[in-house]
Amino acid sequence: MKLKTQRFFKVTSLLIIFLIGSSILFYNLKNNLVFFFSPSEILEKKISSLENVRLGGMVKKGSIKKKETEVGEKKVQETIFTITDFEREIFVYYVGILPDLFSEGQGVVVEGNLINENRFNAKIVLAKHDENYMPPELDNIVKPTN
Amino acid sequence: MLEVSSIYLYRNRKQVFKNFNLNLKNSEIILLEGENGAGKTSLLNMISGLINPDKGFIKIYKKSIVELGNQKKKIFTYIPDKNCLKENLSVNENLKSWLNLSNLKVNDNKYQKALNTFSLNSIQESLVKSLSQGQKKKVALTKLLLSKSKLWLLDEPLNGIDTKTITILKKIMIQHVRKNGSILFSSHVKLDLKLTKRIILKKIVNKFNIDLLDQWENFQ
Amino acid sequence: MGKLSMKNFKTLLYREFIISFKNTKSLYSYCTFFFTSILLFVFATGPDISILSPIYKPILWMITIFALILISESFVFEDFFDGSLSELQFLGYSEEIIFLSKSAVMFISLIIPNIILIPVSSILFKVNFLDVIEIITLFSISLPTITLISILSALFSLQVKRNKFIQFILIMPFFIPIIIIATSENFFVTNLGNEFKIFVLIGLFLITLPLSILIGKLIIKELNY
Amino acid sequence: MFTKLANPSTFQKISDFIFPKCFGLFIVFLISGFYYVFFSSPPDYLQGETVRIMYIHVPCAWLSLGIYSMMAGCSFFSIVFKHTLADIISRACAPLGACFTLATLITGSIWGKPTWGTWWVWDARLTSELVLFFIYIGHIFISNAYEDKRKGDRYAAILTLLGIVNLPIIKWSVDWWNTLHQPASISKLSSPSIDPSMMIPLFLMVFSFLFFFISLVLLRIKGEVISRKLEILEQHRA
Repeated sequence: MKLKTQRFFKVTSLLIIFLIGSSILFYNLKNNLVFFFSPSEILEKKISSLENVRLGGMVKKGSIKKKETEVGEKKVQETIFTITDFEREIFVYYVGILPDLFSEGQGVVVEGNLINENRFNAKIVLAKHDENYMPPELDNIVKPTN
Repeated sequence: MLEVSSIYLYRNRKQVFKNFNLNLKNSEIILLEGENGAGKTSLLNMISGLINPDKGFIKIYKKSIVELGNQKKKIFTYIPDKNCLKENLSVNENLKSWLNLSNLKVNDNKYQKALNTFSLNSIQESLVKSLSQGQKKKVALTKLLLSKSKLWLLDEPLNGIDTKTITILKKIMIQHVRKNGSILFSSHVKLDLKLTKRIILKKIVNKFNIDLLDQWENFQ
Repeated sequence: MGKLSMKNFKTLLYREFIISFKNTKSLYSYCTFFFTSILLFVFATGPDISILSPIYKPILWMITIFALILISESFVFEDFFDGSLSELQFLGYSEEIIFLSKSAVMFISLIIPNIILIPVSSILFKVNFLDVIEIITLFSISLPTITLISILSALFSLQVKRNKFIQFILIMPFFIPIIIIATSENFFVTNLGNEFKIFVLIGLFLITLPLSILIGKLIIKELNY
Repeated sequence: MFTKLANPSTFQKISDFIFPKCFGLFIVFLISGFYYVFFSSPPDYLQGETVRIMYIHVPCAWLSLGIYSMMAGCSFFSIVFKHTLADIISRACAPLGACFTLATLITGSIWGKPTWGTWWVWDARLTSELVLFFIYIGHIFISNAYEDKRKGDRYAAILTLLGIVNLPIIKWSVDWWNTLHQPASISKLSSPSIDPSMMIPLFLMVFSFLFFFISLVLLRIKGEVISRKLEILEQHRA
């Protein structure tokens, strides 16, 4: 009997420690583990222009401007577009090859530095795909929501 | 004092003990004999609570070892085959640390006397790693003199010590028995000592039936 | 019961302290190892601060993990092979307390030299003072977790006599989250405050502690078979 | 009751009866699935032909989670009831699960390059799937590390039960955190955001992979049972 109560105390105390730990972990991770920030989140935080951050959102319709420039002997593509979360907007400058899925109205994640409130210099552009799959003929008839 | 009743033990799918019984009363000495792998060390390990038997129970002073828990150190002294000495500490430090672990307080006089029994006085400050095999065994056996418990469990205490030390050890054991203590020990070396009982352990050979393979329990 | 196990814990702690601090050789070799590897990086990269200061944290962790793996083996292996691990058990000390006292002493014997060595070595890397404090806090919060895991993995590799690879397999997935959170600026966690890191590390420790106690107890018991 | 009823030879009889049927179903589903995948299904409006990778990626991913939950159930069973069959099943499952997880990671990476523009990102979904792969590998190593198979089984079971924390993280990581990986297209509650013409090949492939897995597992269990029998015989001869 005495042995059993002893074991009971041991196991319950260990379980309580475990639960406290996992709740601390879960609470902190749920709020903070993000792959990217939205434009309004990134503008709320004060982030220095040297820090590497990821910014994600929709490419605003009609905002993509492409320009071919020559750097040395190589031809490079320079792209300027706007990322929006329908509240705040940020201009993004990017030099390099864009992924195939990059287009207007599509989700995108960029990695780079926030120079000032308006301007973001991207080093990497990743296209974010949504969960809708449909054949191309249907696309003209039903537009996906969002 | 010590009661081992109907023990069953399997190790690596082999049966080591099958309905084994042993009873040790006050001022008795029992010698365990048997070939290698017959289960002498396993038995001592079971009694000291390092291994649990699959079936049956072991009781010391009518209490099972699991219940004893922290009081084990008061009730028996076990000297296993390995010496349990830290190589980087001196003889003194080793014995003091052992005394501390087993909650014993020994005055200096008794301590020096114990060391003197195995003539370890001259090497008490030297590190254990500089000692010979026999000397290490002697240091381990000194723990018996410092302990106050009634039950001694000794696993091959005569291994690697000279004849002079064997006679000393014999004397110590006889003294312990006279003081109402009891000893359970295993040995290969013949020791001319008045034993209460001699138990010869044998390897168990089980007949195997191929039909047994048709039950999941036998896969365990 | 609580008082008794506290007393047992103190006795064991005292024993472990004596054993590990009698062995001053390991402390010297740790300090030598620490400074040689740090100087190696300083000489290899040259005096450029922009290269030097970002690699300070990874070097520190690399040295610590290497030392941990070596020390944890000596902590567990010696006790097992001279039989004193089973001696502690048949003297009536419970396996949880044995495991805990070992990890506690190992943690202390790693944190004391590091608290002295980190500020000294940070001068060579020209890391500024606030960063040093941050490094030391994160380091000392994440070290207990890593100590527990490495003692556990040493016990595992003791149990699995023929297979050394298991230690690597254990360390790989379980060290990674701790190291990521303690060292990285933005990995998949983008730009986070230090409070967040501290809380996450404490959470990880509280999760690891009961699990490693339970598993460590199981392994220490089974080593006798 | 279950322990008494299922003895190895009746279990073997049942699995010998199931195996050819599963394998036949696998072949049928695979052929019809391949027909749909390559000829009868349309390309996606955005991804184009790349979408066809999904028909391998999604079944593999689902199976990698399904196999793990099955292993976790078996581990629980083996720890609580100590039934050897549970150990044998999880031992048979682990390498298959690892293969499916690896296939998920590789196909996902091949899909990610043209779609996202990168082979790999440290996103919550991808990382947790990688951790799943590590757990599978750990299971394989731990269960084979001991000379005594039962010991290995026990520790592997503990690892599997600990790793079960990872399953909800994989499943809901796309909902809890903003990740690069898209949220689930098919869920119970809402109508699927995937076109029926793509749903048919997807489910054909899912079923074909499922039957493939079942038949492989049955084969592996048979082999494991025989090897254990041999081991016992060898020990008793010595």
